[in-house]
Amino acid sequence: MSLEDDIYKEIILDNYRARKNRVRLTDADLQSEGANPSCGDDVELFVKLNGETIETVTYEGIGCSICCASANLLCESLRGRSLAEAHEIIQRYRGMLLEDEEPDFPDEISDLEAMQGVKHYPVRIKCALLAWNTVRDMLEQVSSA
Amino acid sequence: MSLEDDIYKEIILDNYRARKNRVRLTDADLQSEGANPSCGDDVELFVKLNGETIETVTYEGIGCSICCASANLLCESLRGRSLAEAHEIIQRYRGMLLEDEEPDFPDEISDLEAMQGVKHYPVRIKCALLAWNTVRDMLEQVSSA
Amino acid sequence: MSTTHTTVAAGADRYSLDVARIRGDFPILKQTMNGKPFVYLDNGATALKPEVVIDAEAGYYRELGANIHRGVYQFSETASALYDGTRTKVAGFIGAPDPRQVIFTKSATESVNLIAYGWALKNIVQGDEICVTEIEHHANFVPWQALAERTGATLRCIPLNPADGTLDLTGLDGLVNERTRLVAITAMSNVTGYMPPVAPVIARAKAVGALTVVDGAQWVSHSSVDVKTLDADFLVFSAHKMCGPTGVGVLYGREQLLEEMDPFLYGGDMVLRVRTDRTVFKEIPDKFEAGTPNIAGVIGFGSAIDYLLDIGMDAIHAHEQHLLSYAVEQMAAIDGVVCYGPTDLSTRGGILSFNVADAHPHDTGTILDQDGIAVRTGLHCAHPFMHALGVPGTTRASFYLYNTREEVDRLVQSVRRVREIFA
Amino acid sequence: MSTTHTTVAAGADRYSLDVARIRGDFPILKQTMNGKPFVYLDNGATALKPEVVIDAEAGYYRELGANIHRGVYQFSETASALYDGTRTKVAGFIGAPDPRQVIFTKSATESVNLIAYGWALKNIVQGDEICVTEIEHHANFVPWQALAERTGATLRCIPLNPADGTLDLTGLDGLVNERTRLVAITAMSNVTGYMPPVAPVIARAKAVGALTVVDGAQWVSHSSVDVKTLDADFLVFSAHKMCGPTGVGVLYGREQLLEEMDPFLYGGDMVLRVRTDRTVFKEIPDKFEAGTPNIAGVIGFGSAIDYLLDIGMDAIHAHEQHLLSYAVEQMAAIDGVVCYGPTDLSTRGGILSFNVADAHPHDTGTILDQDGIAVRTGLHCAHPFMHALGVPGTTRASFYLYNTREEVDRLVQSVRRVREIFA
Ligand SMILES: Cc1ncc(COP(=O)(O)O)c(C=O)c1O
Ligand SMILES: Cc1ncc(COP(=O)(O)O)c(C=O)c1O
Repeated sequence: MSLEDDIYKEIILDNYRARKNRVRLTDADLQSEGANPSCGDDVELFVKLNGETIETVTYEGIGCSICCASANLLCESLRGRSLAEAHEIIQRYRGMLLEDEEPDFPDEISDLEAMQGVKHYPVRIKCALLAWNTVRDMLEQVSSA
Repeated sequence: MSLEDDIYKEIILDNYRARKNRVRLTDADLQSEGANPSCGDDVELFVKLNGETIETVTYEGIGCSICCASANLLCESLRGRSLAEAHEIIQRYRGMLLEDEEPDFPDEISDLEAMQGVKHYPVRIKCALLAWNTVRDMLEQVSSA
Repeated sequence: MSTTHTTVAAGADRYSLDVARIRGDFPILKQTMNGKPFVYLDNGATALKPEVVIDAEAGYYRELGANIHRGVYQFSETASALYDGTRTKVAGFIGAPDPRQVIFTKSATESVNLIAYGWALKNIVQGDEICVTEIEHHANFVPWQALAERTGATLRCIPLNPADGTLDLTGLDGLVNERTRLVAITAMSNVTGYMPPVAPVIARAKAVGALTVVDGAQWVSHSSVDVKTLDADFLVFSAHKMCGPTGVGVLYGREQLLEEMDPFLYGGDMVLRVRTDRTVFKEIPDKFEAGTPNIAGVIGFGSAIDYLLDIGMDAIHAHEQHLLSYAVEQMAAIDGVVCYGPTDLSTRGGILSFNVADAHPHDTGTILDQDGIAVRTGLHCAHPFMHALGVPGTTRASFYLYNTREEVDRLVQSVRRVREIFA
Repeated sequence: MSTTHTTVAAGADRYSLDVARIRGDFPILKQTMNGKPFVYLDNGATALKPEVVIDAEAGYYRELGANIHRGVYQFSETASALYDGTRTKVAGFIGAPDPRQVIFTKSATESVNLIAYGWALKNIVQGDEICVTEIEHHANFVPWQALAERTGATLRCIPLNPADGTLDLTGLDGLVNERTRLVAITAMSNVTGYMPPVAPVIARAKAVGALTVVDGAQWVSHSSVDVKTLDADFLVFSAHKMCGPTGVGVLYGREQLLEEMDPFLYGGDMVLRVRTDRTVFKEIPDKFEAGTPNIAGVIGFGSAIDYLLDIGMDAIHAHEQHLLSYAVEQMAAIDGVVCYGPTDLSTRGGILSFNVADAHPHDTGTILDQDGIAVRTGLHCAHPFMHALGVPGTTRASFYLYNTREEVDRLVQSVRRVREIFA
């Protein structure tokens, strides 16, 4: 178990540095902020819907590599999905980190599996979940509305 | 060192039981209350002056044997004394208990020496001093007035 | 007399606990005091600590050392997990639905004050009433008295029935009425071990919409407790009276109430976001735990709970009742000894307050001390109670899981000596 | 570069302390973390405890066990003497004229809140002003912010000068003016170790008749302190940051002020006489110490003070300064590392906050953790400070008497690894 193999691998660092999804949506339908006060992670998520479909997701804020990489992966993975698909992906992602479930994502978003190594660093799991929990709560509001 | 030799000797128990000085003076010149909250000792002292002389001292209240015996001995020892003499006796009494000084009281009040054994029971020293500290503070007020 | 004595002595076999083994867990029981084997009968003041608790505290300092909820490094994470693990244990111990309902304070006393400042100061106004009882420990009396004074509320007091040592509930409906906002009552007196009927008092409080604060400082350490059955809004107690370290108290509260309350202490670790112009607080329980807590103490408390659960609270209670009835019987045989509290021992925990004829409690205490026996003497932080009893204090022997019949015998022997000296 | 490096390395001989011997006193320093020898650089959060302190706490439980200020028996008396003995030691440690000016709380955080509830809540009204600084720890910020909100007072803030990391005192006379009732300032920042000039701030406060609260949580553990020279009304600090147990804080106060103040927590042990209609409180310090205190913790704190005094606070301070300048120099040599705080190291205690280029502090912390090094990362309970600095957090290494140059080397080496990963 080495840091570079587990969490600081290329794919995570690339997603950490990516800027494309790191933008404020001015016409977002949903918008919500999540924070981990113990480490200072603080992200805001923006979702634009088109009926039952997520047209786009972006984020803004400050956070560590795990937090930002996971947010970027989230944006990439949920864009264009139906609410039901998004719900399913979020569930699998959480299961991978919290329940030790084998990840089993569609090929086009198999990059998500890169986050699996975070499991070995219990302190960092909450970083990997911050954006995902925030978006889950946002989408739940639409479903229940 | 046995309890009966040190503190529960006849002379102390007699002074504890004595009722003569245990009375409220309605025409007291000085009157003051002292309390040891940790054990519940609570005594009130009454002093009647005649010029520079203590005509009489009495006490009332509740307290343990050491507290009451010492209060009774106080009343017996200070009655009829000048303020200066009283001051001197109080000093010696405190010195005996606090500074390990050899007691050296006038013959007629040598009963005070019975209190010496309390020294070996540090918790009880404050019982033996309650009435005496209260009366000292009362008399200081007259002297300084 | 001798018959009774024999019968009871045979009862030693009926110990509900393996007391010999338990005594081995408490290093202090090997001490002597004033040259005599140490007999500790001051459990109402604080309980002794088993080796496992002492080791848990020391172990934190020796192996982790770190502050909690702050570091990303392993030792800090482990310490945080142990600290929060105690919260879960405490919740389990008292049957709280959610660990977030367990707030760590420094003492039962602080817990009561937290309610007073965090809820009552904001919600109680002039003309309101607060109801307490005459048998409260100062910790559940003075904060309410002070609050009443500060807010202009009226303090009412459920009286003692001095004849039988119970609470007199005949006037309950008047004392707890539609103006009453809060009712504070102990579940077990620290003076007589009396466990008053809290159920009707809580029921009446609920009927008029008043909050209820139950002082469990004595009760929780000596009985099986279930807060769902109790159905009070708040329960307070202290770790040190239940084999845990000093400096740790608990406030249990109804979830919604805790969430609605203002914070009490402000500072680090209880805020989500602070700017110079506004601050967002964390959720419960963090909202109420500002600053570095007593980490070692809380971790040690976790071990104390494991220890007590392992032995069983019902067995501990039964053991204390056994010792209490033995002691009451023995004391009754000494001429001039007066015991306080209800004669129905089933309504009491293992506490026995008494006086010996002419001897002031302080004198009794000194004589017992010389015999190696630790008891508490005086007013027991319950001045209104003592005032109602009309005594200048009592001597209090209080039992716990490690006490024995032989220790009661030594107490009785020493009390006989008091009687002789003050004959 | 190599010349400087050699010079400083030779400086190891110049340790003002016998660090090898000191390290032997701290059992935890024999531990490993993540398989590496444990390097503890999180002293700003809490200090490690020497064996003598752990033993003093355990010793109380093993040999005394009793509650204080209550029993007439020997063990209780001895415990009371030890507890109050710590008060005398603390008074001596900070140069307080009278031990009664030392109040034991559970933390520096509680101490600040005690002032807020006991003095400020009664004396501060709408239109009044409270002045704090932008570099405060939340413990000396949020209570005043909350109080201002509750009373309608205005909170003013002495700003940070982000350029050089010092306090900007140019506007002092406006910020502390005739409406100001209280000024709260830290004597040493927990983020940068910066020790701001408190003297002019206290002088200005006195000139306008405002009370002064000095946060000594970092300062008292790292310097020789004399409250007479400081001349503030209140000083607060925590035992756990100075080798003492968790769960013990100190409030030092001006005698007359403490006497005039309302009590804070109400309960047992702080009252002289309680009746259902009125209560008489005890004198200081008892008035402020309701309930069973953290007896074991306070006794252990006494040993911590003896331990620190034996080594000498000036020598400890010199040692930290030595490590700080060595660390600053080493870090400066790493490309992409930014250090915070004044460059004049003589104005700082042994705390170094930094960031490594692209790496978030949390990432830095994880990498250091894997190398066995404990540091703190994040916002350090000082959100306004971090906000003024404009950073999302920092990594903080903080030194104490047992740290070595070799540990600084390991820190530097690990930071280089962070740099590589996030290159
Ligand atoms: C400067 C400063 N003030 C106050 C505190 C609060 O101390 P405690 O958490 O012990 O109450 C701290 C500790 O984090 C601190 O560093
Ligand atoms: C019935 C009761 N309530 C409250 C308290 C206060 O507990 P603590 O001193 O731990 O705050 C005590 C302990 O003395 C008690 O016996």
